[in-house]
Amino acid sequence: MPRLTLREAISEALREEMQRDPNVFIMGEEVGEWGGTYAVTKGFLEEFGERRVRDTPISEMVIAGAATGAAMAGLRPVAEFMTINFAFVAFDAIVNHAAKVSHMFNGEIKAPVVFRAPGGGGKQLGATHSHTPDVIFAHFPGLKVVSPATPYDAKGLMKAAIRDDAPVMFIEPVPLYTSPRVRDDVPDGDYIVPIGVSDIKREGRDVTIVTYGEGLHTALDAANQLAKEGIEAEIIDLRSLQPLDLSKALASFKKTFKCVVVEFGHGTYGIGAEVAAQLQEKGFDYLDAPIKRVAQAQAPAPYAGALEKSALPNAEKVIAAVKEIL
Amino acid sequence: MPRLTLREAISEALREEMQRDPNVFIMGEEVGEWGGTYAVTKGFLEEFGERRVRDTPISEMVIAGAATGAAMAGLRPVAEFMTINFAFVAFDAIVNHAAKVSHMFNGEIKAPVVFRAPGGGGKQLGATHSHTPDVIFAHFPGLKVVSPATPYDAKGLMKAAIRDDAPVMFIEPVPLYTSPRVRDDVPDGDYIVPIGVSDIKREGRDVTIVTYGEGLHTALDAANQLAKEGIEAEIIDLRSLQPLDLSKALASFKKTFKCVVVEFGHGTYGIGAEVAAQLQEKGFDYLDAPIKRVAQAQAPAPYAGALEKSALPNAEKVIAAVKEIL
Amino acid sequence: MEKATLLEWYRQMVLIRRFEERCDELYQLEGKIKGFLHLYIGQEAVAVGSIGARESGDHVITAYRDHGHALTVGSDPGRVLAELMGKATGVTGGRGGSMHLVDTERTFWGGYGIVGAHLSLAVGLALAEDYKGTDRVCLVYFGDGSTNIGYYHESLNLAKVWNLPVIFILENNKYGMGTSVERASAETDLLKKGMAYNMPGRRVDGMNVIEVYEATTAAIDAARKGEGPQFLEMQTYRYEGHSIGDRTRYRPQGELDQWRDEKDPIATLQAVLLNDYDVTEDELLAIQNEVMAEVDAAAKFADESPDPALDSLYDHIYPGVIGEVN
Amino acid sequence: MEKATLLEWYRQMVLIRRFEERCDELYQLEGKIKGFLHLYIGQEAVAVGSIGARESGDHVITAYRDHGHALTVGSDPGRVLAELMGKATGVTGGRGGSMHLVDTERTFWGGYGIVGAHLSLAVGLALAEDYKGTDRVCLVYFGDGSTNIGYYHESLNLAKVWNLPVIFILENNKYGMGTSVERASAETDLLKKGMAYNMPGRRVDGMNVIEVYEATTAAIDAARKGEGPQFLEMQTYRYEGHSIGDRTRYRPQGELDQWRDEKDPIATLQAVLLNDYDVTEDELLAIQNEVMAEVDAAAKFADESPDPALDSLYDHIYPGVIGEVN
Ligand SMILES: Cc1ncc(C[n+]2csc(CCOP(=O)(O)OP(=O)(O)O)c2C)c(N)n1
Ligand SMILES: Cc1ncc(C[n+]2csc(CCOP(=O)(O)OP(=O)(O)O)c2C)c(N)n1
Ligand SMILES: [Mg+2]
Ligand SMILES: [Mg+2]
Repeated sequence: MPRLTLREAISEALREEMQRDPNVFIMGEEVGEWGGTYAVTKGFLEEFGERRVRDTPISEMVIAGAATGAAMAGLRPVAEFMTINFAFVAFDAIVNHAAKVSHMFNGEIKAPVVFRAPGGGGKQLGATHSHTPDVIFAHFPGLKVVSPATPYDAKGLMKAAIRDDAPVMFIEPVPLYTSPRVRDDVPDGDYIVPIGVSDIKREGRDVTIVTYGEGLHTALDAANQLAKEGIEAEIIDLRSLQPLDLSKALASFKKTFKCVVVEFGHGTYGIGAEVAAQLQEKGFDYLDAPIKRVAQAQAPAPYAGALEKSALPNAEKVIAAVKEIL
Repeated sequence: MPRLTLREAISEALREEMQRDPNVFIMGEEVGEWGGTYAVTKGFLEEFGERRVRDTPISEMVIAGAATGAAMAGLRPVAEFMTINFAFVAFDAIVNHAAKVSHMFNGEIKAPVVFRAPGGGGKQLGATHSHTPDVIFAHFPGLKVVSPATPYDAKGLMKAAIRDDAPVMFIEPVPLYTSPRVRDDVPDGDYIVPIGVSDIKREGRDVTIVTYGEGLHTALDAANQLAKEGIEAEIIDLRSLQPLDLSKALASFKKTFKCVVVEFGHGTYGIGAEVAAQLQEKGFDYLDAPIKRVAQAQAPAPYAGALEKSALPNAEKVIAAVKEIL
Repeated sequence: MEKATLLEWYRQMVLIRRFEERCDELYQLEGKIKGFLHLYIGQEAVAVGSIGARESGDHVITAYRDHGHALTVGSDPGRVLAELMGKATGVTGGRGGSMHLVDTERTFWGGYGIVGAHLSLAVGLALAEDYKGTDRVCLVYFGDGSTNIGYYHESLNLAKVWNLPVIFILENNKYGMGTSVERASAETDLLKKGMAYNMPGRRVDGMNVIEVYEATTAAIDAARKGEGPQFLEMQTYRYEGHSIGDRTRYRPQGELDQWRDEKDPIATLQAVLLNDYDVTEDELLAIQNEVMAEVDAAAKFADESPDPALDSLYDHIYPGVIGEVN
Repeated sequence: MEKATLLEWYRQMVLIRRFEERCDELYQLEGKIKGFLHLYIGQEAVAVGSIGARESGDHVITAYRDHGHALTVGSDPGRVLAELMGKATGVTGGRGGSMHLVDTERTFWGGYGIVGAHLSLAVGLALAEDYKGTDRVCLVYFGDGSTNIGYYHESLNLAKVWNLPVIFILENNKYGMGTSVERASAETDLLKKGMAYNMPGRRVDGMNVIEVYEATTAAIDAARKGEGPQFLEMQTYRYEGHSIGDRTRYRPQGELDQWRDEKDPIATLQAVLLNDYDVTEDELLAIQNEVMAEVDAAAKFADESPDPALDSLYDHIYPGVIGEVN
């Protein structure tokens, strides 16, 4: 099996889906001639032509809305926001239209659109361009939200997203795109990673770390260091934020009695809050220590490198949180 | 002291602030000639004139952005979204600009703008018009988010919001606007309810109910019925969602060992998740039962009356949640 | 024009008017319709003449003032009225209510409540046809007030850049809620607001169903031939308030009377039928009686229909099963 | 024109160019500038000529390609470069980086990274002046690509409806990232995109600083006199890529050479100075040397400046103290 980067895996999934289904097409800013700002769709214009790889003006509202409309009429659009930060101007189109039409029209309408949204901070782009705002999309019923942490999952989830009849926000952690350590064995050809199913990424008996996206790798780093001290962390990768599958997290928690949630978005009203709230409720009898959260600081992201870094989760912070409750 | 409805209290606060400070002005759709869709600014155009009561086109992005710009240049704009649902199209202007400029420009810029946003469901307006999406605004640092439940608080918080140097999202629960039971003694003239300070709305020893906005009245109903059975609920009104003051909730929890959070927004990744996550952490030693949440169902709001109602919190649901943990 | 066609249009316009008069009663007198109710009375010729020009398979999509469009595409008045009354037999099972009618069988994609949003969906519907290589077009209706929102700009621009078969049908009824075109739009000649995107445009007497039909036919022909998006400014007038409860104080004295007395679309067509087509008063009376009976039957049907089952709340939020692949 | 003025403009343009050439090195060779870096080289005459036309107190606001504007308003090159290097001495203390320069003392309200958003802020800045009754105006700069986003439409419309003193300065450099005007805009004559809002507009040779100055002076005069918003299309060209890393493959062969060789703004002014103002080569050389020394000093200052303190992360998120009233 070829070892692919996260970016390559996403690219491969898109290419294979376009080859498989003539109704799948791509639209967004600089997806064609430029080959995608992050080069995910490099070569696509040449392979699939202008009809299926469509450069748009800088108009996120109509990118999201037109993709939704095309999906309603039977196509399978993959609409790209150059970065998730620009999805804010299309927020209404995403959460109030794509996410609503199926339920509001009683199943008469479906909108099987995929919104690709590269996201994440740590790239020194400043406050408006460095969001990991995943939770605000996951809050609304009707929209599925996934965010892969590994190339294997990325390819399988992208295929699931494109074939899903619901609109899917597909959040891609940019910091992982080309990271060599994130390289993974990715099968050639077709396979699916189902949406709404979490995954155990490391087994352990002492503490449960629930995370997703970039957080997975921070958690793995922490786990490796903790292992040296004899502390074995079990790591659950949520993969989907909506629907949210906490069954594995709960099962793990019932074994370890301890949990730390790691996320790269802001902590307050973040993903970890929901995870903690559910675990303390459903796993109440197993609560041996408070559930801890490690998240981005509650401050807009600064440009300066060290300052920005200091605001983000890292292995040390995760280790400290684990040790607080052991 | 005159007994005012919530709407009258907000209106009075706006009027007094406009009389006090010539830099305070109002802009939004139908705020002038029409007197405000919910009549909050009725008579304002006549009293203050077109310069200070400004009807806008249907253009929420520039309503939010221009209000922010005017605030940067020293004014104190109160920009109204006809309803909070329409703030979605201005999401970027609110959370990525108003909320960011002070920090991103290192304090060189301030944006003391108030965004008025009538919100809430239960009015049979369908999925796109019935949001209580408060949590998604409260997630972002830089924006203050308040939502009053009583006329007294509404007047005092509005004055605090207008005088605050930070941008404030002022979320008004429409279902409470004219409700006779929400009428309150509201002092004439000037007083402030500080932003970021929660309030004990009912004392009790058996269970802590944390809530805000419309939830307060549901909680009070539940508490009254519970009292008949000898169960005394203590009710904490958050009033501000950002900054979030859980000191009183925590103190109460340390007394009652039990907590239910009530909110009218969707439950998943909602306000209650953060409250539960913090309480289980900070009040771990006092956890006698799981912290429960009562919230809007995780479904888009339907139009049909009974169906919509069934999705919203009510006293029975709160009572059931309380009894589950007693 | 064929006499039979004109008589059918006459019937449709009378149906819309009688239907909505009944709606008004059901709202104001009987309290059986709730939420927002936006009447189309006065504007009937626009929907009837333009939808009369489409061929089967051409798409129709509009805003919240959508009863006229739904009835004209041929939706069952009983099911439409049931929808307005929130019944299980309604066109969306009571989910959407008045603002969100739909009939996908007749390629009517719904009414939408967020101003401007559906223009972006319309671009997507047209994109789908262009993509598939059909010669179908999309008729999209919107108000004068909506021409000031960002969605409008982005949608018209993209439709032209991609040369998509969208017929932009502006229903210029002079007001968006209480705000006149003059107070909301920098360009008050709204035809120019289509020409700004380099679209062929035409100003049409929207009170004259024949003129509406002819103009729309020409526009559809052009779009079908691949000439790209077309723009039609329909000059029309709504007789009632923006929605129930609006007392229309913003209108100059006599303005309504002038439109109604001199330009009423039903009266205008009636005169043509009587004068130029040898139709008798009795024939028209028969149509009117037939329509009354239809409206009565619709009301009876709606009234006797059951409410939606409470356990249907979660249906259709996510089409398909979680994780399912199709 | 006064010779001294022209020499000053010459100095400013040379400063921008030398400054940015150094930035390019600091980014590509030394790795001391990170994140996005958008160079203004080629467009110098626009900022210099137009800001040269403003009076003190007139506002300036622009997008992320903002070095030229910052230097022209008179911000200290050392502090600007320190900002780009993320230092505590930077104009925002390293918070904003290249895209978010600011200098409120010189009423320069910043660079902004979200396309189109700052146009709405500009409307607000002008609104504040109009409200206060001053005769100050606001100069707002934006690219051709940004004319396709909703913010643009809403901002120009509202500025005109309220007759605000905004000078809309379109820097038409033919591309938004890799997308040419022809591929992004339904109307490719961008002057018409201002006239669509009924604004007086003028097309200007943006490579000729004198012409820029004269056109802007006339526009400012008109706006100052209460004639409302003005529109200027500056035809210009960016010599470098959109940002560092862009290899500009989307440009037709020879296009850059033609602009640079035939229309370079510095060369153009140099010719005027030499031919019409009796300036000697030596005088110009002296200016260039002076500028080089200034850039060297700036680089030294920036390099030797300290990083921002990590504990400054939470400063200025909420100006003022929580709950504080001023
Ligand atoms: C984004 C948004 N802003 C505001 C509203 C509230 N609103 C509903 S209809 C309307 C007026 C629209 O006027 P126009 O487009 O002329 O249509 P008409 O009602 O005349 O048919 C307004 C302001 C909304 N639904 N959506
Ligand atoms: C809302 C939004 N969408 C996309 C982007 C990414 N982006 C940054 S600059 C740019 C091109 C803008 O082009 P133009 O307005 O012509 O300005 P220029 O770069 O030529 O100065 C794009 C697409 C963004 N920053 N914001
Ligand atoms: Mg209208
Ligand atoms: Mg450009």
